[in-house]
Amino acid sequence: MVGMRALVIAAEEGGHGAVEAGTGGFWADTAGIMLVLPFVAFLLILAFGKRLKYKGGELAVGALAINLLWATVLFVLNMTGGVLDQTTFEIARIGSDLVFELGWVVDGLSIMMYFLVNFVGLLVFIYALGYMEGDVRVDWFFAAFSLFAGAMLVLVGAPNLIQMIIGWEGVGLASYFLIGFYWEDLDNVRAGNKAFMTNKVADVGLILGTILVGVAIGSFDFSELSIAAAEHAEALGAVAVAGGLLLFFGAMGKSAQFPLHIWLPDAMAGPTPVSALMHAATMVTAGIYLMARVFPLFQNLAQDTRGLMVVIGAITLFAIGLLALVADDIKKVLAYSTVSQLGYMMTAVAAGGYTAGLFHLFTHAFFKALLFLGAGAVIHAVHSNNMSDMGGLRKEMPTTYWTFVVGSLALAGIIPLAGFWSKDEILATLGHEGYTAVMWIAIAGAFVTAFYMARAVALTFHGTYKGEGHPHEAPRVMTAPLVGLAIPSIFVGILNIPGVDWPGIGNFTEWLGVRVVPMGDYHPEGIDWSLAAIGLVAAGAGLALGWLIFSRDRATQKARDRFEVPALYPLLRQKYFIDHAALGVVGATTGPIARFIDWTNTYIIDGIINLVGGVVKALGEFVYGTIDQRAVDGVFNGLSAVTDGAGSAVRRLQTGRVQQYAAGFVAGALILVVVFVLIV
Amino acid sequence: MTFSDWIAEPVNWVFAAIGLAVLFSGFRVVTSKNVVHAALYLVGALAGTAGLFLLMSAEFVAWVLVLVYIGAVIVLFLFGIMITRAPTGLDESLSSDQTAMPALLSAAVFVVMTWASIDAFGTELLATVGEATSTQVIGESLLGRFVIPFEVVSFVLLAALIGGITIARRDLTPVEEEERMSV
Amino acid sequence: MEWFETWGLTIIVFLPLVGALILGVIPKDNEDALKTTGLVATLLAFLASLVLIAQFDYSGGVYNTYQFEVEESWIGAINANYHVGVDGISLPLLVLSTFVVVLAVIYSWNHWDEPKNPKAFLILMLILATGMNGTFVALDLVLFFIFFEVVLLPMYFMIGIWGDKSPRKVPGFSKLFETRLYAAIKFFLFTLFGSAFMLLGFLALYFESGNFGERTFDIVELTRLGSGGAFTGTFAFLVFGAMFLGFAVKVPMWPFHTWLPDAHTAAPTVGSVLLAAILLKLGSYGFIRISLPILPQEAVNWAPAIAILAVIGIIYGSLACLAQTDMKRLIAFSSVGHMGFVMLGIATMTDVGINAAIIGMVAHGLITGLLFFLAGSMSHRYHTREMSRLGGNIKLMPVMGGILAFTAMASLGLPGLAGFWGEFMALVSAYNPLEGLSLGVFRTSMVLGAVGTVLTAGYMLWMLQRVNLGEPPNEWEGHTFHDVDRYEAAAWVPLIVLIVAIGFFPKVIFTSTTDTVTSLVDMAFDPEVTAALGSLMKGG
Amino acid sequence: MLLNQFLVLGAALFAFGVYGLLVRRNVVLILLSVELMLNAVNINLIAFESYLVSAQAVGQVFAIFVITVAAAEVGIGLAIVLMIFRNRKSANVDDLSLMRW
Repeated sequence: MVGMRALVIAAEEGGHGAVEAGTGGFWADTAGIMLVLPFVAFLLILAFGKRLKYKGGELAVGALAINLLWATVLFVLNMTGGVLDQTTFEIARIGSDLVFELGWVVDGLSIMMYFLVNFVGLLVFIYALGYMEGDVRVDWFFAAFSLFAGAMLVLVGAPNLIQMIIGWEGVGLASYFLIGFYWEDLDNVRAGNKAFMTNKVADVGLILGTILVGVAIGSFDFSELSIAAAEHAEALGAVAVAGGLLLFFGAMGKSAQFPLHIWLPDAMAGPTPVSALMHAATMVTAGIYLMARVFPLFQNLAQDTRGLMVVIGAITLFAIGLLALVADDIKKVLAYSTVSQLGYMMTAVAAGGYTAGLFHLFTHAFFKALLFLGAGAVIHAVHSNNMSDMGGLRKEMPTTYWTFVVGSLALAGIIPLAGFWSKDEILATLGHEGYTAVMWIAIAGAFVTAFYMARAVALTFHGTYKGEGHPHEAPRVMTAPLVGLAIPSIFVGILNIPGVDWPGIGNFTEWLGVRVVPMGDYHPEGIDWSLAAIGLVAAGAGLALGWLIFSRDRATQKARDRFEVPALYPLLRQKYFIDHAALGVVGATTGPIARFIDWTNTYIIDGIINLVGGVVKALGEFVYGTIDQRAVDGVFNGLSAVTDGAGSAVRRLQTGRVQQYAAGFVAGALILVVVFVLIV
Repeated sequence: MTFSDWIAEPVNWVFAAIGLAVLFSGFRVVTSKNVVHAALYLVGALAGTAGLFLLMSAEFVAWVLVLVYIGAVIVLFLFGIMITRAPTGLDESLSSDQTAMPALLSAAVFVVMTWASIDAFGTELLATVGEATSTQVIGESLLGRFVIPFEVVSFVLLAALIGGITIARRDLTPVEEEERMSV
Repeated sequence: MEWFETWGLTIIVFLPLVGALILGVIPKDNEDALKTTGLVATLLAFLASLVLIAQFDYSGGVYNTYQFEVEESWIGAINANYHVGVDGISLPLLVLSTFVVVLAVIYSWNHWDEPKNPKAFLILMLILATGMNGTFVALDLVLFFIFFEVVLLPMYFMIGIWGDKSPRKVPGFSKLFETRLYAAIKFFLFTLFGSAFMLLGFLALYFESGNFGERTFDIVELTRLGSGGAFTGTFAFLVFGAMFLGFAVKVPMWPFHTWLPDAHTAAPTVGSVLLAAILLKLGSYGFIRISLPILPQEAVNWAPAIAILAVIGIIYGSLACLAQTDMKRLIAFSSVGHMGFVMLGIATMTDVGINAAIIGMVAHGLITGLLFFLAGSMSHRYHTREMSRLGGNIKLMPVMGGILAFTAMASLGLPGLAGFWGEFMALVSAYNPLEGLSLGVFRTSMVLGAVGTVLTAGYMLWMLQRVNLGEPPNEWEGHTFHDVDRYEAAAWVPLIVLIVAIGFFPKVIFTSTTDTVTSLVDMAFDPEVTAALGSLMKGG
Repeated sequence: MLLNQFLVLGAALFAFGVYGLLVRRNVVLILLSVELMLNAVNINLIAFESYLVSAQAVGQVFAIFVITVAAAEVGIGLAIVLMIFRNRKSANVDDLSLMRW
């Protein structure tokens, strides 16, 4: 059953012109297989995983490999001609107007995500074959991992908000399993709980937003939503503000926007491949994806309403980015970095840069997955997460080193790597839409980004080795995915150089443009070289400064001390007096700010959550202990005590207890007789 | 119908005599301080009732009452009294001291029922005085229309029989059991 | 299968009772024969209900028409009839009831709580089954009431005899009570208290119906009268209130819920399961089947109050869960919250809300039933339900731990599992309640209800953390635990499958309910339909 | 003869029975009181029969049923009394507080 109710309006701005609804043929009609296969793998692994050679890893990889075939074909079809299709089947119908459907939508946006999830997912899965070898419960790992990918694909393929919610929470569930993968340690379990609960809080926004929007429009379908937003913008005004903000709140949770980002660093408790997949292609991108899906709703919002979202994105991208400067755990550096990059995407989408935000999502997925996998390889080698236990690994682990450098440069936004193009487009969009201040914050964020990546590279791969044992390069099954991700990290940026149309395939903007409604977003016509230069200078300065400070061992030690506990090591400070001057500028400014942010993060935001948790718990104790057990129950116990007492009093009238009952019986019968015979 | 009309009929004299006797016996059943006397007063009340049945031309039921109740049930009662060694002489403790509440209740029962029947039937007369219902009719009715209740009741009786035996039967102590086996 | 049209429902209702009678003559020590008889009786009833599903006509139609209807004179003097029938609303619940009882029998195959005595226990269970099935098909208030009350006694004995024997301090009393006795009596008194009022309401309806023709207890007839506007004013207010008490205790709604945690905690495993899975639904079903259609105007007046109590129940139940140390008690309190969603759905008086309530009832029956099975099996093995003494369950018993995790997820309303639809649709309906109802009250309810889902997730995760995860406490070192055995598996797998199936394809429930509910709402609350019926009533 | 004269007599007997039921302490005597009440019912049944007159003498048949059931009841009742007496050495209801909560 192909539901094509609202797929008639095709993109006007897209370079392919109007794409007929229902194009895509066999591959689009059967795209649903991508949504199902990982679940099949999940069940099969649960059932037979233990008996297989790779504990089910081969099933997980196999499922995603088949998926990738579909995704690639669709990607190519979309590049060359445009694909637009939607297949749904009804799962419930209440009365005549409330319909729930599941299915899959195949358009530019979802194809991009299908490709991303399956491509990155497949590489991460292959990597995990090596990474998880010999670990506990490998079968369960791959099962949950497949569940993770499957839930994300359900989310991505969602033709309506309902399926979006299903995938959304499915991703949350899988992440709960994977973050708490080593559940023997309750700290990991708590991290999983924290992730799930933070997301659940945000989900209130998603669910209520869904209800508001769905009821107002009369359908949960995205295409209906787009049409309604385009045609009845005025009438939908209030709903768009309330519902849109609620949906945004939901997106804040999944995409770790300030102040709901707190779960994400803790989520590093899971195995590294989980972090890679979670931060690159699944989970955290879901919020951005949701924003993109309901983008038409925001298009007509007032500037100030969107301003709120832009500001939150801006805070996220800068303030959380600073935290990466002080983290010692390499995965936390990357985690804060992810949050910061998500801030870029959110800012861009909220400001109206639909393509810019999504393009950054696209490029970021490759290099962030690359960085995480690289970090995983290092962790695998040195058996520690802390950069203070690393150093000088570039000789032992050349492949990891070089790919990690590629990823870092791409993330820092160095021309011509992928990150440069997408970040530049975000800056251009912000400038064009009038958020100038935010644009400068974003440029400052670029500086910070470059700085902490330089630090991470320096601390991890340069200087001398400080850990124990003799680290070795990871096995080929782990390095191959690194290379596989490094290549797109270098090249995908050119897919969307403003003003450049590649012959026969157009560019990224057009592929996304093949959507159900005309897009009103901004995308630059050509490169604003002055802005690009500013961005490059900021990134370059960050890299240079970071490199300067952290590239040598003595400086490394000094830097860590300076960043973490400045007051405790006066002697050390005296000893490295030369470095002190160089560090002074940066240390005196960024250090305290970062520490302050870290402090607020730990004590205020986390504190509030803990406080709320404690209060809720205390409230629970109070409600249960005092109100329930004493008051409400007390009333009833009191009543029965009264009855009991009254009974003893009445009993004195009669010596025989049986006869007391008999007397009551007679009296009752009498009353009944009086009522029925004489009165009625 | 006035009282003089009523009293003019001889049959009502009979009724008055029997009725008073029944009432007196009934009263004594519940107040007598001697257990055996109470049982015997019940015999009196039942006998009087049988007489009333005859007045109402229900011969068969009247004889059933005499045979079953007076002949069997009362004997059972007397056995019960003997076995439970209830004091056969005067005994103040047979009744409870608090009689006010029960008296009030039973008076209320009487008042309500009387009121209800007078309210409903006033001075309606009985229809069939003088024509005895033939036993044949009752027999046909019992084995015709009411055959299933009849069977059920017989089953109940059987159950009561078995139940009574089971409950009242005393389990022998091991010593007694042994003695019995040896004999 | 012509005969099934007339005999089907009677078979479903009374087959368990026949089974109970047969059990009565099987010697006590022939356990296999006892269990087989019990299983066969319940299984046949379940199969009959499957035939019912197959032969049911799902095309909807006007509300107040029933299928497989039987009407025979029963107590002529008060015009009470043996009138049974099913429609789209009762069908899923009836099937749920026959289904869960089968699973309960299978589960009890080798799980007998002290003092064992399978014969008595099975007999009680079968009587319970008759009462539950009967309540869902009764179309006569007297019949309904009798079935409603038949359920009480077996459950009372189950709790009182097979229940938890530990002593319990009750505030206000100096002596200690045995938990099972306290709980059984509390359960009995609470429910009886409610049903006494309910009976009053029924009687009042009976007498009042005399003003419009012959006095009747017939639900169909009363519905026809009620939707035509026959019962109004103070009379309707009082009657609704009386029935409300009866049903609200059973649901249970805040603040009539305090019997529930005690009863659940004290009851034997199967007792808790049946209590949670079916008995609670009798109350909410009563609202839908009796209160709403017969007194529609009054229902609208009461709706905000019901909604408020429901939401208090949601928040309150969840908060109380956070303070529990006893696993079974936690699950019991969670029922208060979940049934709050059901009642919120009903209170909106919309088709969406009532559909939400029905699927919520079915889902809660499956999920919480399974949770109680699990809690029972675990306390069977650990000999404690104190969560502080548990931990690392998934390490000691991977399969059971896995099922527990799955069920907890289902219980917190994870989308894609059965529990989600009831909660989500209740919220949808609360956003858009029946026209004329206070938007303020209901939309606030919606927000608070959504907050309640977060709390629900909180305590479920907390429970998982304490029971399932982490290292097992030292206490259990060296113990070996038997993981899920085959009887447990046989009882649980069908539940799991259904939870997933309904989660992904809720149509299996809605196919049956949606048309009936829509026509119910149209009939009860659509002014045009009401007016038409009113004139019809006056004409007839 | 009036219908009511029998009904009133029956009511009076019934009331006596109720009184005895409530006031007697000895279980045997309580049973006697119950018999009295049943007897009152029989009077009513017969009276109504001769007032309404049915072809199949329904009232009388019912009276017979009552008598039969009463006999059964006495049998069981006395058996129970016997057993209680054997266990408790008393037939006094005040000593029987098993039904107390």
